[in-house]
Amino acid sequence: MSRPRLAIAGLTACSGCQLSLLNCEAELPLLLERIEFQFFPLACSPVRIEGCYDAALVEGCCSTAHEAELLRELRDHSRLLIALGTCAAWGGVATLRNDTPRKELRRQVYGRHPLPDDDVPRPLSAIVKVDAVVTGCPPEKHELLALLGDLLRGNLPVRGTAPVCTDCRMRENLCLLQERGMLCLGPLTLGGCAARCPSLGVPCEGCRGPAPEANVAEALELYCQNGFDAMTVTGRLRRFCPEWNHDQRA
Amino acid sequence: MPLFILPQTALEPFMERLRTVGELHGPLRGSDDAVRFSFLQTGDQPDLTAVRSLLPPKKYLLAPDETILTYRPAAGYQTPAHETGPLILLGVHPCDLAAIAYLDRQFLADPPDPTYAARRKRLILIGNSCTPDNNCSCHQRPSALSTNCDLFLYQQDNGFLISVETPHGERLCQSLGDLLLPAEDQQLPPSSRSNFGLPLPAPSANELDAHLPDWQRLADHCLGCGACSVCCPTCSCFEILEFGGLDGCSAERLRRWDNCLFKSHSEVAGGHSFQKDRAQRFRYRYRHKYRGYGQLQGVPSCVGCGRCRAQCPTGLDLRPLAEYLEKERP
Amino acid sequence: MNTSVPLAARINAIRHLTEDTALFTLQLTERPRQHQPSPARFHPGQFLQLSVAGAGEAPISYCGFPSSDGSIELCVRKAGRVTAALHETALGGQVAVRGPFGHGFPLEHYAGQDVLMMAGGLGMAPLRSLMLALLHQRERYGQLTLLYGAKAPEALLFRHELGDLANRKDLLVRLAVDRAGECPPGIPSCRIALLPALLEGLCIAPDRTVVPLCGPPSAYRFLIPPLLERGIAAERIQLSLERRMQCGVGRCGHCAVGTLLCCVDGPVFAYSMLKDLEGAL
Amino acid sequence: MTSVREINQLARVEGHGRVQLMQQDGRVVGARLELYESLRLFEALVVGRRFDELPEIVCRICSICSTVHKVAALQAVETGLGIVASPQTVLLRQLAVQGGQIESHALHLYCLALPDYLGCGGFPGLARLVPTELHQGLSIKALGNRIQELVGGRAIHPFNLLLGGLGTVPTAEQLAQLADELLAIQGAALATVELVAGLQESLPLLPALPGCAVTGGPSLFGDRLTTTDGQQVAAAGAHTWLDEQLTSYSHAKLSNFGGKGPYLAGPLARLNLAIPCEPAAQAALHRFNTRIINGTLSASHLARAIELVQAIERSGRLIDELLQNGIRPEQPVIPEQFAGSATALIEAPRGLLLHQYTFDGDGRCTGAQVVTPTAINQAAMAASLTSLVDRLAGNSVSEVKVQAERLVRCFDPCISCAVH
Ligand SMILES: Cc1cc2nc3c(=O)[nH]c(=O)nc-3n(C[C@H](O)[C@H](O)[C@H](O)COP(=O)(O)OP(=O)(O)OC[C@H]3O[C@@H](n4cnc5c(N)ncnc54)[C@H](O)[C@@H]3O)c2cc1C
Ligand code: SF4
Ligand code: SF4
Ligand code: SF4
Repeated sequence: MSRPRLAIAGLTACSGCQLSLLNCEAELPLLLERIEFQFFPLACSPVRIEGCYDAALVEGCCSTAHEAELLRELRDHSRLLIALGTCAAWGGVATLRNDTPRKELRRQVYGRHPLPDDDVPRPLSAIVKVDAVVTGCPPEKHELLALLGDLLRGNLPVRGTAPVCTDCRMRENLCLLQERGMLCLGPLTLGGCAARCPSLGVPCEGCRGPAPEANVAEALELYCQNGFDAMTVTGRLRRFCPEWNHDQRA
Repeated sequence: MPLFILPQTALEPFMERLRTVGELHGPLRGSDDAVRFSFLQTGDQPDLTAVRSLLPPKKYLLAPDETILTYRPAAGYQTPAHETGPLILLGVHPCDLAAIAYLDRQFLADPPDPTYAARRKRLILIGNSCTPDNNCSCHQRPSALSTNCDLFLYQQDNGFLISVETPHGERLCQSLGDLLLPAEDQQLPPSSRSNFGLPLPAPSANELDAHLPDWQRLADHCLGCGACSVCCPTCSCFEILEFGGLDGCSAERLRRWDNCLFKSHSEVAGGHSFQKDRAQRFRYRYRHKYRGYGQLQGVPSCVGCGRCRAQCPTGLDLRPLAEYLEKERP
Repeated sequence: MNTSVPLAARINAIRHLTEDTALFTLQLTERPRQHQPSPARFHPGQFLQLSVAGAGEAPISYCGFPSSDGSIELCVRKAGRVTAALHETALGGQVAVRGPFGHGFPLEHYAGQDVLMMAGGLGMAPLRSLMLALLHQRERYGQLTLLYGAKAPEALLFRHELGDLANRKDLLVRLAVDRAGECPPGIPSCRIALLPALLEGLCIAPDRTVVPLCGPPSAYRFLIPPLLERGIAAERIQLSLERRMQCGVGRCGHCAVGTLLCCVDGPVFAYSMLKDLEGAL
Repeated sequence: MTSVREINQLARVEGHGRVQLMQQDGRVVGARLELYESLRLFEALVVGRRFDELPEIVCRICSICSTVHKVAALQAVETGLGIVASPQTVLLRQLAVQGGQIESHALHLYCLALPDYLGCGGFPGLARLVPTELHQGLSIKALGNRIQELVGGRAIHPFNLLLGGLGTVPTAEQLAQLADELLAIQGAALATVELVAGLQESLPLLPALPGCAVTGGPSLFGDRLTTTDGQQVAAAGAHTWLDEQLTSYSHAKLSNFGGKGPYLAGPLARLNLAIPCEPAAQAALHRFNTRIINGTLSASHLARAIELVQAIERSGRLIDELLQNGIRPEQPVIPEQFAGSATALIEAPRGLLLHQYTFDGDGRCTGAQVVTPTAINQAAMAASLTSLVDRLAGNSVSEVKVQAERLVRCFDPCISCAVH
């Protein structure tokens, strides 16, 4: 079996998705036998895009012309392009205030200091064709390994649709929304994390992005009944994904 | 069917004796006040008066996530080894017992499911009577209280009246002999559940009327969170997933609980879905729960445990609809 | 009968039929285990579950004639994870199969009947199996007709066989395509038309004709009414349904067709069973 | 004629940066570090957010340092709103931060820096050349992650660390298990010190700069900033002291230290400020005293290795203390006031980290400042690059490039943190 050649790159992000890969300490030696990490600036030098990659795993959202260029270059050089993590898939925290003009935000941090123009941060799919998505902030180890297992075989990962609540009930947790009146985004968030947070009594903050079949309208009503004001709820929803359809009943 | 009395004071030694027979599990109240079927260590006090556990005992037969096949190039696909040795479930309510009977009909029918069959084989069931609450609807699906268990404990003032239901239960009682008192002239409480699992008459045409506004009303409120199916003792839809090992050749095949209220449940390659709107899926769920499908068509699968109602974040309830439709039937 | 463990099989031949579809000939390399039926013994219209290790399993119809040597023909279109992985597997590579599953076409009721086979697209795969069985005992049946439609001439499956079939005196073959293209050699008529149009001018005796029908889910809605108009009774129309299917034995719950299960009650159903069943067609 | 050659982008560092080498008549005459990471503008993103959301958002500044960012933010918010976390919570947070220190140092030493000394490009090369050492490094790193997971719920972006407490307190059994693992890994940590001490250094010896670090609390914690040249600044005054300036070439603000800089942050600075050491770390420090105290920049890897020993010992010590006190499930403390402002200082793996927030009467954030170690180190990096270029006068551009990149890695820069 030939070793797939991978490119792993980060755009506007915290490097957490790439680090998650390096956090597979037990599996790294085996991965090295099976996979060629051809382009991986975080962990390997030199940094050079060369030849063709079987897949490019791209972390982060795209927020500058330079990044868009890199992204297109990776797309051109790769058979598959995979959005790694919530920023790449949905925009993530960097898009938290996409409704405020960038200029205004920049002024808050850098004053009137001239800086090169940047764009409104956007998910990868706004720029290039994305073949598969692995969400999570950061993604789960088992999902990364499943992705690599699939790439080894030239497959794309199977995408789940069940929300975090399904995972949560499977773990036999007491529901934080229902029983503790907490603002848990489990019903709206794509599962696959084994309901990490609610399992420790912490409400889901929605780090994996929207579940495709989420009944957003109904959930908003329910949060409202539980005493949360619209501003708090929308603020929460947008922490990881700027675009929600509040009327969606799927 | 012999009857015995187990005094409340003998419960502890009774459990200790059971532990010598097999791994003892029962309903345990956690620090969060929720009840779960869990391993009972010496000293753990099962909550035998709790109305319902979060997950039903189906988790002992069909795990939420389980490997059903492993693949190695030389050996091909193989079923994984199953645990053996008896596992005793203490304190299973009649609804949950009926649910296990239903699952048995589904998973032990020819060809039996190997994983289920192996798990079922090691299970010793000790039933327990209970006091239903507002969410329960067991009275609608009457069956003998003690259906499908080895021993059944009827709660009494100072202990339990035990009925022996199977030869297995009888052997168990023999080994417990010194802890039990003979139940002289005690009578079993009258059972209101006499025909669970029997086919119902064919559905009337209007029951399936797609245009009942109720379907859409229910569907609008459904969050699609999946809680109802996860916690239902007879919901057993599963999806199958295969993961390739990092060695490039081995693989593992998993099955995981699925939910008929998800659109993906009926989606085929290319994204065509046969149950596109949630209202349609609701009706489908209703029909499965109250009408049965497949080989068990006509056999309702709702045992009235009330979990789906108790655990639905928006308080959805199929019951009024079911009652309404039941009345409509000639 | 235990059908839960896939048995190893080798890909003995691959024949590319169209851009995305190929005919795979498999040979079982593992003997059925105890109480396990042989996946190589089947009735036309039944299906098996095909596994490609690391990718998963997909239901695929038998498309050949049951042979005694244990070989299995499958016609598979690259549609997703499993089917793509199959197409990536080289000649001689290992896959695994379990089955057979479901009910096939009720051949026992076809004796002495005219059989009007209608296939759309990939629906030709199970119908080929049926056709081979009918031709094998040709004398038992009345008139045999195959109406087969595809997107374009290039998309017609089994082009290498269609010519010979069309030349047979004991089988009438009519082909329809949505748009023009290069017709297979030896095929006199490859009309640009929709499949039901091929019924025009056919002489059908409704009370001794059975219609095995197989096409994409969306096709049935416009394939069936013309047949009913010709006076063919609903019981005489037998269609093979496609549903999402995982276990093959009626447990995973995905393939429900109303209150029936496609995998155990089907995949071949008489139209009379389906016509009042919501969500069936 | 002047021309510019770039190292674009720097590899084996977190984030996006480059070094520009100014060339004149074929000789490198100057160098400039440019951190061009794209802006996320966290300090603006959090404005208007409720106090309890801040730590959850700002920990996403960086993954390698997410635990320490989270703890810094929690401390700043708590101080601002008058929340006093329980002693148990305080100890558990310290443990999580030590876990982060272990993970980060092991990652840097074994995966990012070591390849420089073995002449390979990264961990794939290490797996070939020194599989045993790589395995050793990865097991240390894994343990650092397990600590963060147990306390924080996840190795990256630890959600279980909440305002006023924890979601779920780990059990005594889990902690005891961890203590055993820590004990078992100590040998590997000591071996790391030997490994790093024995590496053949090819970088020119550049003098270390004066250092700054947090002091006044347990290891990595404190309430003031201290410098090796004897200054002390209370947390509240630290942001002013650091005096962040904007440059035309870097997206990270540059600390100007009131014109008195540059100062070095990080392991070398910490050890020079004699931040309390556990016995084995103390012994190691003692042994390599001459290399560390007022030592050269390239000793930073050795300092990091000694800190690895320290963090492992310290974690064990913290667990002992926790177990001795008895583990109790606790509910997070809830604030009673919603207005306030505060600054928290903490030592991140790469050095001093500052979080400063102000809240209005509804508990909504009206202002935020985050100063990270790499931003602080920027000036020191620039100064050392200049000295490096001086030292290497006459060498080929490609040689200068190699050494410049190595020099940058001595600082273990974390550019996402610097440009946040
Ligand atoms: C009875 C029957 C007979 C079939 N016969 C053939 C045949 O002869 N040749 C052929 O090419 N195709 C046939 N199909 C369709 C074929 O099964 C699907 O195209 C195939 O499952 C796609 O699997 P995949 O993993 O490649 O696609 P994916 O889209 O990656 O599949 C994703 C998941 O959905 C499920 N799934 C998706 N589509 C279907 C589907 N249509 N039916 C069942 N499960 C699905 C798969 O099990 C898988 O788990 C048949 C389907 C059925 C139900
Ligand atoms: S706690 Fe949250 S994730 Fe879990 S079931 Fe309740 S709403 Fe869903
Ligand atoms: S529970 Fe929610 S916030 Fe936590 S990991 Fe899962 S998706 Fe992310
Ligand atoms: S449908 Fe609801 S009440 Fe009926 S058995 Fe399932 S969970 Fe219990």
